[in-house]
Order: sequence, then structure tokens, then C-alpha cells
Amino acid sequence: MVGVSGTELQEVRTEGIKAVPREMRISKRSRRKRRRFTAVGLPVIAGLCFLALWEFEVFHRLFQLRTYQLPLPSDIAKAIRDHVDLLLSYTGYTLTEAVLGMLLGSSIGFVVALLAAAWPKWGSASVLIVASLNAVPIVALAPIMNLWFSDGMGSRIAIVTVTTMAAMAINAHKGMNAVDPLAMDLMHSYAAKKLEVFRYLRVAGSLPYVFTALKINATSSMIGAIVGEFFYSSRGLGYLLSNSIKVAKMPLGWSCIVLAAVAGVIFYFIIERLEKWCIRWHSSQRT
Amino acid sequence: MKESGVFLRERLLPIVVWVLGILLVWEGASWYLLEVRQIPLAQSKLPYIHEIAATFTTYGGTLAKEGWVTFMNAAYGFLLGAAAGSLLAILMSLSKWVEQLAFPYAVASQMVPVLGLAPIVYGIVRDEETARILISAYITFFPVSLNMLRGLRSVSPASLELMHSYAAGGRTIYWKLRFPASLPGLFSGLKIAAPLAVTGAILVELMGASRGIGVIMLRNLYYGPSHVYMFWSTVVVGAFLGIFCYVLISAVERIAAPWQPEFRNKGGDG
Amino acid sequence: ACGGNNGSSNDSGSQPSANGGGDGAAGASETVEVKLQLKWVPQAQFAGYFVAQEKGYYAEEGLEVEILPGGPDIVPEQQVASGAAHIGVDWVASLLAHQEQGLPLTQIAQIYQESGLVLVSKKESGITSGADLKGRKVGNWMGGNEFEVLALFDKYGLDSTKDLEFVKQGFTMDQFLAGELDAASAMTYNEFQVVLSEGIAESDLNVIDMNAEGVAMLEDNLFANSDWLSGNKETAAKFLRASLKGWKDAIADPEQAVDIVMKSVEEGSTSRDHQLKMMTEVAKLVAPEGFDLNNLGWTDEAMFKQTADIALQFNVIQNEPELSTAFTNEIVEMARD
Amino acid sequence: MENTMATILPEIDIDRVTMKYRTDASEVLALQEVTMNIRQGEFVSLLGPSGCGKTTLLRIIADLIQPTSGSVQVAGGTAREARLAQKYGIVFQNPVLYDWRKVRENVTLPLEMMGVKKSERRHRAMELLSLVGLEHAASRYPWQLSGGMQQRVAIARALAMEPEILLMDEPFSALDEFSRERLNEELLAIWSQVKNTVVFVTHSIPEAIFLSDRVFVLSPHPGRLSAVVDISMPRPRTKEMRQSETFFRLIAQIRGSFEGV
Amino acid sequence: MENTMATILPEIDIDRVTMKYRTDASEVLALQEVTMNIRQGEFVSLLGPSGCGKTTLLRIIADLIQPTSGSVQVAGGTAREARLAQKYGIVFQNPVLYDWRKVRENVTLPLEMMGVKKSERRHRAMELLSLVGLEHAASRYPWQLSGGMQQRVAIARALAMEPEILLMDEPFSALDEFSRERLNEELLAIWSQVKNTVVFVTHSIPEAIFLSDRVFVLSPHPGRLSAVVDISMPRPRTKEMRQSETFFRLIAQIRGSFEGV
Ligand SMILES: Nc1ncnc2c1ncn2[C@@H]1O[C@H](COP(=O)(O)OP(=O)(O)OP(=O)(O)O)[C@@H](O)[C@H]1O
Ligand SMILES: Nc1ncnc2c1ncn2[C@@H]1O[C@H](COP(=O)(O)OP(=O)(O)OP(=O)(O)O)[C@@H](O)[C@H]1O
Ligand SMILES: Cc1ncc(C[n+]2csc(CCO)c2C)c(N)n1
Ligand SMILES: [Mg+2]
Ligand SMILES: [Mg+2]
Repeated sequence: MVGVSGTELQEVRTEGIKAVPREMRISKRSRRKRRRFTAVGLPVIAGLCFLALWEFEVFHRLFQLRTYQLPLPSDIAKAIRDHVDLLLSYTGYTLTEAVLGMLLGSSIGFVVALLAAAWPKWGSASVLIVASLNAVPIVALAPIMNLWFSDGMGSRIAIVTVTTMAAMAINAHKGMNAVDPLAMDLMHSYAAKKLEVFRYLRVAGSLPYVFTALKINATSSMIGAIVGEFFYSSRGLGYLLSNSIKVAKMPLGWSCIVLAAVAGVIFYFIIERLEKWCIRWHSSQRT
Repeated sequence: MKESGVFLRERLLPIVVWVLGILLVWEGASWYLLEVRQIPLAQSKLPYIHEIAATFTTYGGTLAKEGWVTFMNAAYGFLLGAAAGSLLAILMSLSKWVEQLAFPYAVASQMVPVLGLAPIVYGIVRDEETARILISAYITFFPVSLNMLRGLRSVSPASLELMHSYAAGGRTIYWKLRFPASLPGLFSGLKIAAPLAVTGAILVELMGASRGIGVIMLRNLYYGPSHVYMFWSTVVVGAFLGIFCYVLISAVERIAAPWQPEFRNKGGDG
Repeated sequence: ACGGNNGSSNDSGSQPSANGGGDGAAGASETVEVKLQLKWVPQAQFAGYFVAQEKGYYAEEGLEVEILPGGPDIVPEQQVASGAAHIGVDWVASLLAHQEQGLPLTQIAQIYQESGLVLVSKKESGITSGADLKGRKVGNWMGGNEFEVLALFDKYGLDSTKDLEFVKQGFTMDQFLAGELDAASAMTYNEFQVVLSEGIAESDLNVIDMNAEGVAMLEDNLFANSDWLSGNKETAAKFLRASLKGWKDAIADPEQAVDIVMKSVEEGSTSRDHQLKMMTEVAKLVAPEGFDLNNLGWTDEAMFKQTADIALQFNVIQNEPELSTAFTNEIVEMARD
Repeated sequence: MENTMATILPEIDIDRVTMKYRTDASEVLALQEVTMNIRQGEFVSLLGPSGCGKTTLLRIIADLIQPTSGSVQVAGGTAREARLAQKYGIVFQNPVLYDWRKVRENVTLPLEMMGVKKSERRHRAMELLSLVGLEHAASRYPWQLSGGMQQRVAIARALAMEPEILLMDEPFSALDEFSRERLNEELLAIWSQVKNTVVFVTHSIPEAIFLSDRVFVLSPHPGRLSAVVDISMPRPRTKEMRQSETFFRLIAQIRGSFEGV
Repeated sequence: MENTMATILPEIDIDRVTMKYRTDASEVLALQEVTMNIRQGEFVSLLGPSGCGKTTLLRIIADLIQPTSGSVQVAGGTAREARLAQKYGIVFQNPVLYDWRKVRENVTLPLEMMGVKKSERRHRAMELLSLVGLEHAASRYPWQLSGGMQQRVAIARALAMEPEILLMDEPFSALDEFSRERLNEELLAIWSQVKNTVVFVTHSIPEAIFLSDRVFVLSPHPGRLSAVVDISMPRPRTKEMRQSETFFRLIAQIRGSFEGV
């Protein structure tokens, strides 16, 4: 009981107010260092432990897996070393598709949310329609987009666009509608036009939701691009991955996954930094 | 009496207009591509709506049956995924420590496509049904988790202080404050996840199932343009399942979290 | 009626563990469960198994066979190795690649005697021989299906990375139909028929046949999990016996075979017509002219070696396979008795 | 003569306004048949027990909600037209500051919306912030202020745009007596310069008397106009008047017309 | 005046408490070396201009924030221990009601946390709601209430748990004079029964005098204790005392120790 409340108390201190507690005042710098350690060092150490357990086949024994189902890190590392140029260029290719598609999809989703919030009666259905597109799987999207945009990068960008629209539309719509009704009244009292209500209130108010959507999209765009490449692409991580796994080159396949994961995590954390910077004012950020 | 009239006018009318509008534009564009531009594979690119409708009359039974199978698969995956996602969000919000430890890996895990995941999951659980549910849960959990985490984290400092003044324990704070406050976020996560669960179910059906909308989808693609209307029917069924799930979640939201600003009626008689 | 239902009928007793069951236990009364993983969706390509199932040949042998559909994301070798199935169907080159990676797999029968893979092109592209492919855009599904085509390129001295554009082809023929590909890979029994059914006359098409070019590799086979096999040879033989019987029936009476296949196929996903064409074409590959149907299932060491050699040449595998473990004719022999 | 003309013109004309709120279970009759006229340039106060409908009335005047029945005319047109013409400046009962804007930017908000130049905006904002005693807090975020400071920011924001009609909902309730009295005087000073119409909600009878030309008293359940009191004290009002006999008489008079919760 | 031995025990002992807030740009010295003792069962008020640190001090006593330096002892232990022992009931400056709970459930919240039985909780909640005049609004949502009504819900919530130490931050500022005076009396009645320690922040000097045993006056920039005034009026306090000479003398005395914003 006491212990639990102790951690809660910590939260008041860090989350509630910018108090300068006595015992921490002297060590501002060391605190920052410690925070950086927990943000970077901890996952790295955990990752290394995880890798070690993996490498020494502890997981394999635990779950009765074989190396042809889950190759060892050393083999994956070797595959990466052997194909580093190819892998890097493919990572760039796939990442390009993901980022472009994600930007396009998120923008469209955001605009849909804007319209839906501005004209609720007529616009709400558009969120619904965009959401329903999310129920069309990539296996079906791939052939359609291939027909429309040929087998180049365009078709994957289109796939990623379609798969990222919904998250943004739904979240941004929620964020724009969740603004304080009194804040809306203030805008009305200024006779703010629809556009101004968005500019001054709704967009800022929805930012926490928008960034959550961007974070979801950062990951789903990567996987969308990868799976999109399974079917028609002759380049990219997804192409190499599906090919390698089908011809039993598991280590090479997994090196694609590793690179995708690294690229995806970096993409994700760039967005998270952006979020920290953009919504410093939000209560979830008052550390 | 008056209420149902308002409902018809305010909610149903726009939807009807939208649907009709989309159908008309689609049909027109399809005609344009096929008859005016005469591009190759025009019907594969954008088929006639009436042809798709025709397949619905012939194969409506099959589509409904397989759609139901997919829906049930999606429901299982969704339930498990939503539960796992919320749990992870709660764990991460409980301590920054867990978050910083788990988060990069949660993100990284999303980069493993089912193709790479399947052998592992099959290898571990050795049961197809379980493996399928696990895989579709894996696809749905992430948006739920992120949205709920945001909700859990953004309770207002003042309401948190009220809890502290009661010396509320961690669990109580969750139950009485953080959880209700995170419901709007949770629900928008669920709205993203619900159609995604349909995608997940379809994807999983391609992992060797013999029933479900995904199965017909794949087979009709494979057998060529002569099956294009049936393929598009399956796409339509998928989209409808998505709409259905979305509407379902929205309805639950209205019951479970009715206090949100968007549900408040503003003064007057409105 | 088909075994394709993915129901959860597989209780733990049917797990294909290495030492599970054993032939002794498979008495007359108890049915033994066997799961067959197809390479692709249920269709006439796999008619023999459906016929055996429908006509009760498996049941007669005391087997309860479940036929698992394949798909674009399914690797039968992985399924069999991980225990999701006991026996699988794939192409020999893919099998070799997986064997080399240490997956415990053994080929127990060769069903297709010839390659069904062709390269189709429209007459107007003027591709009459492999040499004409230079500078063209050629498609294949990749992922283990591409080696015959690579061998063809090699035969004509073409480097697939420099002399032409060798690209991934989806599981539809849309790219070819839309004119994006100069030459597309096609199976005689499916994709080629799809092209024809789009109203393109056979006379308007050029076809490069892998068999004729001498770069054919062995295709649909049957392979089993080695660990399972060592304890269940009798079961495997029973399975094979019934399957071969099914295949013979299918070839003897394609119409009936297609009727049976159609029961396993979702309504509305394919037509009987198409499956009938497929069956006719498949029959030509399973039993080419002059083939003695009594040899059905027998793996010809010379053909197997040719396949392995091509595979080796294109780095599908790094070392020459140990033929004695790669395949066995023992089960076929047992099945014949 | 011009001057008297102006006072005859009814700037805000509230005619038999009734407001019902619907809740899940029941209906709340917040206002019933309220009729009042406010002249141009007049300073009026609304007094009444908690929950009697003062805020509701203010929001109806500002066209933020529509009455169930009755009509509101503002400056010869509808309330809507007045709002769209940006005639209103409002201080809400809660400060309603935008979290993502620092204090200064919160004050410049209405100026931005009216297209005032940036340098001008900042200048004006700092002027008003120093009027309410907050120039030192200009670059803090709202949540770094005390309750009273937040309310003062909201006041500065409403004054920034020099609105023709100023609606203030208990603006000074979170302030200590001294700040309150000082701001009362500042408000009167500004008002006498700008000559705008002010509708002022307060719970302090002395404050209402000190500031207003007329005081409207509302009674609760349902909200009805129960008294209108003319404040016949000369302008400019001075501190000393607070001690005058008229003042005390008015206090007593208004108290008398009042019913508690 | 000193009625029992309870008054000897220091219930809240604030010793040279200093509080600095860090903002992006600078530091705000909200409290500087504030020392005060509050006896058990005592009713004290904090007065001071807006932004002088009253809320900050209250939050420090309640262990919601930690002072930069100095110490707080409550009932012989630390503030933390007192908080964990659920000794505090707080009325915040804003109502802080939970949106998802109806009015009644907002009031029962602290009772739920103390494990009071359901029927008992409802009963108690309705009792308190009728005390603050809100029994008719029990099943509305907070946003369906007027500002003053919300504040009254918060008061009912704090009283529901009969806390040993009651901290109230301008609880009555959103109320009209009549409701306010009525609630002042109710509060005193409850206090004289429960005998809890009350720290009461207000901007109304008469209110502080009417309610308190002692009044602490804070001065701003930085917040320091500038005066402690003993209210030597007998208890129970009556309406008539508000007109007494002592009362006016005390008002004048406190005004004198006060500096405006
Ligand atoms: N959105 C709403 N839905 C339902 N009832 C409401 C709503 N807003 C206000 N009310 C009710 O209308 C009545 C008048 O409310 P209003 O806010 O106008 O009071 P007020 O005079 O401003 O009170 P206070 O002095 O406490 O601010 C109250 O009974 C309140 O509960
Ligand atoms: N979280 C914070 N960060 C930075 N400064 C703060 C914070 N909270 C309060 N302050 C500052 O501390 C000082 C004291 O604030 P406090 O809220 O205690 O005042 P107060 O006496 O309660 O005023 P009021 O009567 O207006 O409520 C103010 O100058 C305020 O701006
Ligand atoms: C992704 C993908 N992989 C392979 C094929 C081609 N294909 C389908 S069935 C079959 C015969 C195998 O037994 C072949 C080669 C495809 N169309 N799509
Ligand atoms: Mg009000
Ligand atoms: Mg305060």
C-alpha cells in the first residue's frame, strides 16, 4: 500500500507540477543523464540479454523451435554482412515508400477529419468510409493498385496511403471533437469562421490525438510497404523477405526483418521527438 | 415520433446520399474507363457496380456465409488483441520503466510480417486455430495500445491530485480515474482496430484456411479477370464488415462513455 | 465432404511428433490422422488427393486425411517441418533448398513427371525463342518458382540482371494482360488457360516450353517430415497407396475428378470449365504420353539429379544434395505391395 | 442631443426569453419569460442566486445558445448578426485559456482573429497584462498561474479587442478585495472611454452597485426577472461613494429583492 | 477562547517552508520561509492577494507537492503519513469533478475509496447534496450544472468523508452572498460537531473573520507570512456578530496588514 503510493507520489512530482524537490535540485545534470540511461541504456541492455538468450537457443529450447523456424542472431548478422549493400539500398527503397505513403495517407486522413468536424452532418460518413477501407486487406489492395499504378513504387505508396488514412481520420476526428466546449464558445464569440476555429483551436486541441495516429502510422506504413512488396515488387525489403523465406534462406529473410525493425523504430522515434516538441504544453508532457 | 424523424433526417439521410453518390460516381467512372477511354482491363480496375450487385444476387448466400466466418474470426482476434493492447498500455503507463523497456520492442515487433511470424507461432503453439487467433490479435493490438496509453497518460493533473489527496492506491487510481479518462482514447483505438481486425482475419485466412471471405478473394484473383466481379464483391463485403465493426464500436462507445463533449446536446431544444 | 475444413478436429493425439504413434499402434480399428499441406489453393492441380478422399480410399486404409489449402504466404516445407502437417506438396527445387537448411524433410513420391511451366508472350512481341528475351521484361512469381526460367536464360547466354528485366509477377495475369510484361510465366494448367479465357487466341501467343528447352525441373511431389516418417512408414505407404489410386482415377475419368474437386472449391471462386481444362492439362503432366501409370509416384534418380544440378547452378543450394536422404522410393515400393 | 439619442436606443432587447435544458431524465427550466432592455453604452449587472440562469442569459445574448422561445435583438439586428460582426467580448465564468498558448498569446488571440498587426498585438497585450498586474507572467503557460491570475488573463483578453458589447461572467470572483476594487475602477475607466455596453454578472451586491447604471435581479427555479434597480449615483464613481448612505440604502434594497438558494 | 487541551497540540506545523517553481525561463519564488502552527480543531483562514501562494501552501500541507525547503509536520508525523492515513479532505479552487460521474457519484467518490457500503454512501451523498441545496441535481452530469453548483458539489464531496483536516481553497467564491452566508453557518455547524481542523482560503475578509479562530495574511512576491490575526469573538458565531464593532475593527485591522496586487 505504502509502496504503491510512493510511486504515485513520484508521479505528482514529475507529472503534476514543475516543483524543484530539495533532494534533486543539486543533480539536475545527473538526473538528465539518468533519464537518458533509462530511455536508451535500459532497452539496449534488455535487448542484449534478449539477443543472448536467443543466440544460445534458450528460446528455441523453451518453445521447441528449430533454427530453420527462427534463425540465430549470429546467422542473421552474417547474412546482413554478406548482403549489406543490397539490404541498405532495399531499406532505403522501402522506407521511401513508407514515408511518402504515410505522409500522403495521414494528410488525406487529416483532411477527412477536418471536413467531418466542420460539417458533422455530411462529413461523419466520410470517416466511416475511410475506416472501412481499413478492412480491405493488402492482398486485395495490391492487385488493384498494381493495375492502377503499375508495379513501381507508386502502387506501394498507394497501398500505404490507403492503410494509413483511417487511423489518422479516426483519431484526428476524435481530437477535434474532444475540445473543451467552452473553448469552442470562445471561438464562436469571436465569430470565428470554420477555418479559423480549426486554425486557432481544433488543430492544436487535436494534436495529441494526431500524434498518436502518426505513431500508429509510422509502424503500419512500414509493414504496409513491406507486405505490399510481397506481391508485385521486384525490389525492396518485402520482396527480398518473401523470396528468401520461400527458398529457405531464413537468415536473409530475418535480416530484412531486422533492418525493417531498425528503420521502423527510428521512424517511430523521430515522430515521438516531434511530438514532444510540438505539444510541450500538454499535460501528458509536463515532466 | 419527433426523435425518429430527426434521426432519419440527421443521420440516415446523409448516409443514403453518400452511398448513392459514391455508387453513381463509381458507375460513371467505370463506364468512362470502359467505353470512352477503352483502356485495357478497365473492368478489373473499376468494375461496374451493377455487375458486382449481380454477383451478390447469384452468390449472396456464399458471400454472407463466408463473411460471417470472417467476422467471427475477426471478432476473436479483435477481442484478444484489444485485451492485450489495453493490458500493455496499462503496464506501460504504470511505469516509465516498463514503457522504455517494452516500447521499442513493441514497435519493432510490428515490423515482423506474418510470413516470418507464422512458422514461429505455429512452431510454438502447434495448433492452427490458436495460431490464427494469435496472429490476428498481433495485428490489432498496437493501435489500441497506443491510443489507450495516450488516454491513460493525459488525465488532468488536478483530477490526479484529488486522487492523491485520498491517498488512493495505484489500482484505485486506475479504476476510478485513469481508466474512465482513457475511454475516449481507447474507443478511437478500438475504432481503428476493428476494421483492422477484419484485415487481420482475412490475412490469416490466407494462411491455409478453407473458409472465409479471404479465401474467395484470393481464389477469384488467381483465376483471372473473368472472376473480377466476384473479387470485387469480396472487397465490398470486407469493407462492409469494416463499416459494421466501426458502427458497432461507436454504438458501444455511446453507451460506455456518454459524457464526452461530442455527445452533449447543446442548449435550446436540440 | 472434403477434408479441407479447418475445424479444430486436431486433438493433441494427432501431433506429428517424431516418435508418435508408430505403425504398430495403427491397428485396423483406429483411424490415423494424416494432414496434407497443398502448395496452393484446392484445385484440379491436386485432383488425386481429393478423389482419394471423396472415394474413401484413405478411409479404406484406415486414415483420416485432412487436406490443408495453400496460398501465397504458405511455405509447405515450413508447415511440414514445424508439424502443422505431415506430408506436403511442393516443387522439388524448393524442397532441395529447404533440405539443405536442415529441415527434416524427405521426398516420398514424385507425382508430376514433366514441368508445367511455360513462358507466354504475345505474337506481336516476336519472342519465338529464348534468345529473343534479350532486353525484354520477363515475369515470374519468384520465391522458388524461378529456377527453370533462369536456366533458360542461361542456356541462351542471358544474364538475368543485365541482359533483360526479370521481374516479380503477382499471382494474377493482370500485368501480362495489361501489356506490362513482354513474357510472363504461366502454368499450362492455370495461368495459360486464364490468358486464353480472356479471348486471346492460342494462335496469337508464343509459348516457350521448359520441357522442350531441356531446362525442366521436377515439380509437384510429395514429401514428409523425416522424423515422423521414420516411425510411420506404414502410414505413409497407406497414404501414398490411396493417393496414387486417386490420381489414377482422376486421370481415367477427368469429368468425375473435376466434379469431386468442385466440392472442395468455394462456390463462385472458379468454374467447372476452368477446372476441367486444368485437369486435362494436369493429366498430361502426371502421365505424359507413353508413361506407365504403374510407375506413378516413383522418383527417377536421373531426373531428380538434373533438377538438383540446375538448382546447384543457380545457387538454390550450395552443395550437391545427398540423394539417398533427399528422396526415398521405399514408400512407393511399400505402397505397391 | 446626440448623447440622449444614444441612451434611448435599446442596444440589447430581450423579449420573453425562455430556456429549457433537456437532460437524460428531465427538463430544466433555466429561464422563464425574461424580458429586459439594455441601452447602448449602459453598464448593467445581473445578480441572482447560484443556478438561477445568469450564465444562460449571457450565453443567449452572445448567441452561443438559442433560447427555447422568445427573441433577442442586438443593435437593431439579431444576436447572430451582432456576433458575426464581432461585437462581443466575453469573460467566461472559467478562464478558458488555451493550454498551448502562453499568457501573452492568449491575450493576443482575439486581436489575431481581427487581423491586427503583430507588433501592435504584442504591445496591446503587454499594456493590458500590466493593467491586470501580470506583465511579469506574460511568457508563462496558463497552468503555471494561480487561479486568480488565470482569471485576470481572461479579463485582459476580453478587453484587448475593445468590444462594443462586453459580457462578463463573475470576472472578479477569484480576486482578493483589493485587486477587485482596483480592477473595478480600471474597468470603469476603460468603459467611460470606450463607451461600450457592459453586461456584468456578479455575486457581490456592492460591486454591482458601484459599477452599474442598473442592476437586474433574477430569482431561481425558474429563472425570472424579479427586480430592476436604478443606481442613481453620479458618475464618475469614486471610492468614497462606497461609504455613502445611498450606497448602503441600495445594498439594503437589493438584498430585499433577493431570495436565497 | 482557549476552550480545551486540544488547542495545545500543534496539528499542522509548518517550519520555514520555501517553494520555488521552475518555468522554462525563470524561477518563481511562490513561498519564502513561511512558518506557522495550526492547532488541532482550529479553524484558520489564509488571506492574501491573488498569486501570493495560498494554493501552493495548501497543496504543500496536503502533501500534493513537496516544498523546495523547510518541513511540514502533521499530527505528529509527516504530511505524507497524514495523507496516506486519509486525514485530508480538500476543496480545490476549481471544482475538479469527474466528467464521467453524475453529481451523486462524484460526491460518493471519497466514500467509495474508504470502503463505505453502497446504501450508506448514497444516503450520505443525498444528505450532503441537500445541505448544499442540490438534491434535485443529483443525477445530472457535472457539465449540466452552473459554475456555483459545481463548486457546491465539490464542497459536498469534501464534507462527505468527515476528514480530520479540511483544506478549502476559496470554496464559496462562486456563490451569491446569501448562499455563501448560509453555507458559512452550515460549515461552522459541521465543524463544531466534527471538531476537525480547517484551513480555509478566501478573499473575503468578513468571511475569514466570521469563520476563523485565527487569520493568516500572506504578502506576495515572494509569498511571506505578513500577519497573524487572532479572532477574539466567542463561539458559536451568530449573524449579529457581523454587525458588531469587534467585527468592523477586525476588518480594518486585516485590511491594514494587506498589500494589493
Ligand atoms: N448544459 C446544460 N444542461 C442542462 N442543464 C443546464 C445546462 N447548463 C445549465 N443548466 C442548468 O440551468 C440552470 C441555470 O444555469 P446557469 O449556468 O445559467 O446558472 P448561473 O445563474 O450562471 O449560476 P452560477 O451563479 O452558479 O454560475 C441551472 O439549474 C443549471 O443546472
Ligand atoms: N505549476 C506552476 N509552475 C510555475 N509557477 C506556478 C505554478 N503554480 C503556481 N505558480 C506560481 O506560484 C505563485 C503562487 O501561486 P498560487 O496558486 O499558490 O497562488 P494563490 O495565492 O493561490 O493565488 P489565487 O488567489 O490567485 O488563487 C504564482 O505566482 C503562480 O504563478
Ligand atoms: C505468390 C505466387 N506464387 C506462385 C504462384 C504460381 N503458382 C500458383 S499454383 C502454382 C503451381 C504450384 O504447384 C504456381 C507456380 C502464384 N500465382 N503466386
Ligand atoms: Mg454562471
Ligand atoms: Mg489559489
